[in-house]
Amino acid sequence: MADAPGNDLKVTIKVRSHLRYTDLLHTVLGQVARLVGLPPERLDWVALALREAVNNAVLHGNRNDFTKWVEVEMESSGGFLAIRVWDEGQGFPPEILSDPRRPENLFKPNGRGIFLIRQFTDGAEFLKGPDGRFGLSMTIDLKKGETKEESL
Amino acid sequence: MADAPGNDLKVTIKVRSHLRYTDLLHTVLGQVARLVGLPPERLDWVALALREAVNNAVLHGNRNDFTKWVEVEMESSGGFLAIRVWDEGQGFPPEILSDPRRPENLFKPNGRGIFLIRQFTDGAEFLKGPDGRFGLSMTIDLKKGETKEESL
Amino acid sequence: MMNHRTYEKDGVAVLELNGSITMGSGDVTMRDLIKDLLQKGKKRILIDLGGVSFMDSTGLGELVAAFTTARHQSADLKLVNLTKKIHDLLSITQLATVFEYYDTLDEALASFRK
Amino acid sequence: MMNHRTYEKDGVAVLELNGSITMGSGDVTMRDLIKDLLQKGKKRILIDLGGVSFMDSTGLGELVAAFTTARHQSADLKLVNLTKKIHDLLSITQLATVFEYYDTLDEALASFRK
Ligand SMILES: Nc1ncnc2c1ncn2[C@@H]1O[C@H](COP(=O)(O)OP(=O)(O)O)[C@@H](O)[C@H]1O
Ligand SMILES: Nc1ncnc2c1ncn2[C@@H]1O[C@H](COP(=O)(O)OP(=O)(O)O)[C@@H](O)[C@H]1O
Repeated sequence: MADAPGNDLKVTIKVRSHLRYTDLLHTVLGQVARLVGLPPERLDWVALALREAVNNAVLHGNRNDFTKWVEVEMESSGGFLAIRVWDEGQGFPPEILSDPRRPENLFKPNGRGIFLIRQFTDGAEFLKGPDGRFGLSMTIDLKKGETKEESL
Repeated sequence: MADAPGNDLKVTIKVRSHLRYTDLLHTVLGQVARLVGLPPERLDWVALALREAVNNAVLHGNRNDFTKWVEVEMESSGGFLAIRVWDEGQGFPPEILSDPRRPENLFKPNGRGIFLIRQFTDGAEFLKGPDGRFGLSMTIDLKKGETKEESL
Repeated sequence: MMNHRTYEKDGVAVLELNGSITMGSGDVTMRDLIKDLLQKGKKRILIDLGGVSFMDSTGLGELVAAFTTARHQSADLKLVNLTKKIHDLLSITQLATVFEYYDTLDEALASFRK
Repeated sequence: MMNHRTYEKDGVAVLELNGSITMGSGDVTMRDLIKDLLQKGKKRILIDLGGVSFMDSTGLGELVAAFTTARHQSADLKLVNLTKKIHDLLSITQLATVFEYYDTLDEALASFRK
């Protein structure tokens, strides 16, 4: 699209805190991906990261309280796509995260969400919003073709 | 979805003012329609109304200035779906609208957008936001199966 | 996304449109395609809308502009293969009274021979 | 949306899964399906993932839970028909070291006979 402001896409979506919206957000990412030129082979993986972040926001952040909100920002500039997922919770101390590949974790059914987010994005960090909200920010380098993990 | 808050869906999408986002908003409406139970035979028509409102916001409201924003709210409650499209313009005096079916208008290439919005929704009104923004609010009665126009 | 194809049949230039005809949906507009046919001297033009899945007010405006442009050049422009959706749109806007349209290609082509 | 089908082949209970295995993607979870097979006394269970297009950490967790539940009941649980995507996921999480998996149904069924 020649007349489009190439590196100035910004989409903000605010939904009630409920798992029923995860598919909708996944669909929106698909559209955004097309607009910003995310390599198609990365879409499923970035979508996986988004889904993990949104599910965490609903279940852990907002503790299944669907009077609360989840807000997702998707913003591209300078060859990067930033995806930020905000919830109304307190966040968590990063020390509680443990590598799910360690032998003592391998047979646990949980604890792989943030790990997958880190694998499939080119940067993930936790944010504290000015309004006190907790955010997870994920950065995607649009020039990279495959997933970050080169060692597969 | 048994555990879903049936009549409390709210999705807000904010995008830069550009026609490239019209398809994305159309896609989101498709997802919302499924969640709130819009009769499938109405989807194309409601999507048409949404597209007309969004295109007007971009072209007339924000006058093709893509540093401006368009915000779309989709909210369901009590058997109704409300769709509000906000732009950063001044709005317009409703008197300028003229029935496109009148003989002197029939051969004009423009002037059918608001008319179609009124035909395919169960209520349309113009809003002035507290922040001065112009809004077009469209209401859909989810219990109605076909388009408003019975006389087709 | 709008796609198109033109061909000649029984002395009629047929413009077959497919996909969505909406604001910003194509690099080429219907208007340009019709102007092109008129410039080539075509006087009998048939627009086949059978593959058009979605149309907005811009699409309707394009149809009207095509019609008036053709008329100014004394060309005949007709429509064929309206889906229920497109037919509804033309009825609601009363553009159904402006256009001559046919259910089948054969009927449409025959109408130019009269 | 996850769909499933179970059938018996060469004394092995095959659970064929299709679609997305994600948080909240089905009324029935993989865990329930496996529990059901174990309750019916099945000791050889094969999960066919060939039709699974998408899986998230919840899906991975379900696989792990199915595996440990089976093991506690001295049943054998194996996987077959991993797509590239699913295989990548199992590799990244090192769950590939936990599961016994095969490329084809025949190979998988044969492995139970040894
Ligand atoms: N948005 C959030 N708000 C609060 N805590 C969170 C959030 N996201 C993750 N966590 C914490 O981090 C832990 C690990 O998350 P994750 O790796 O996604 O695995 P899982 O969700 O399966 O536990 C969670 O159990 C939770 O304690
Ligand atoms: N969001 C808006 N902001 C300002 N003016 C508007 C807006 N929407 C519509 N209008 C005005 O109303 C007129 C009629 O709109 P419409 O029925 O959609 O037809 P068209 O867009 O083809 O002119 C427009 O030409 C414009 O002057």
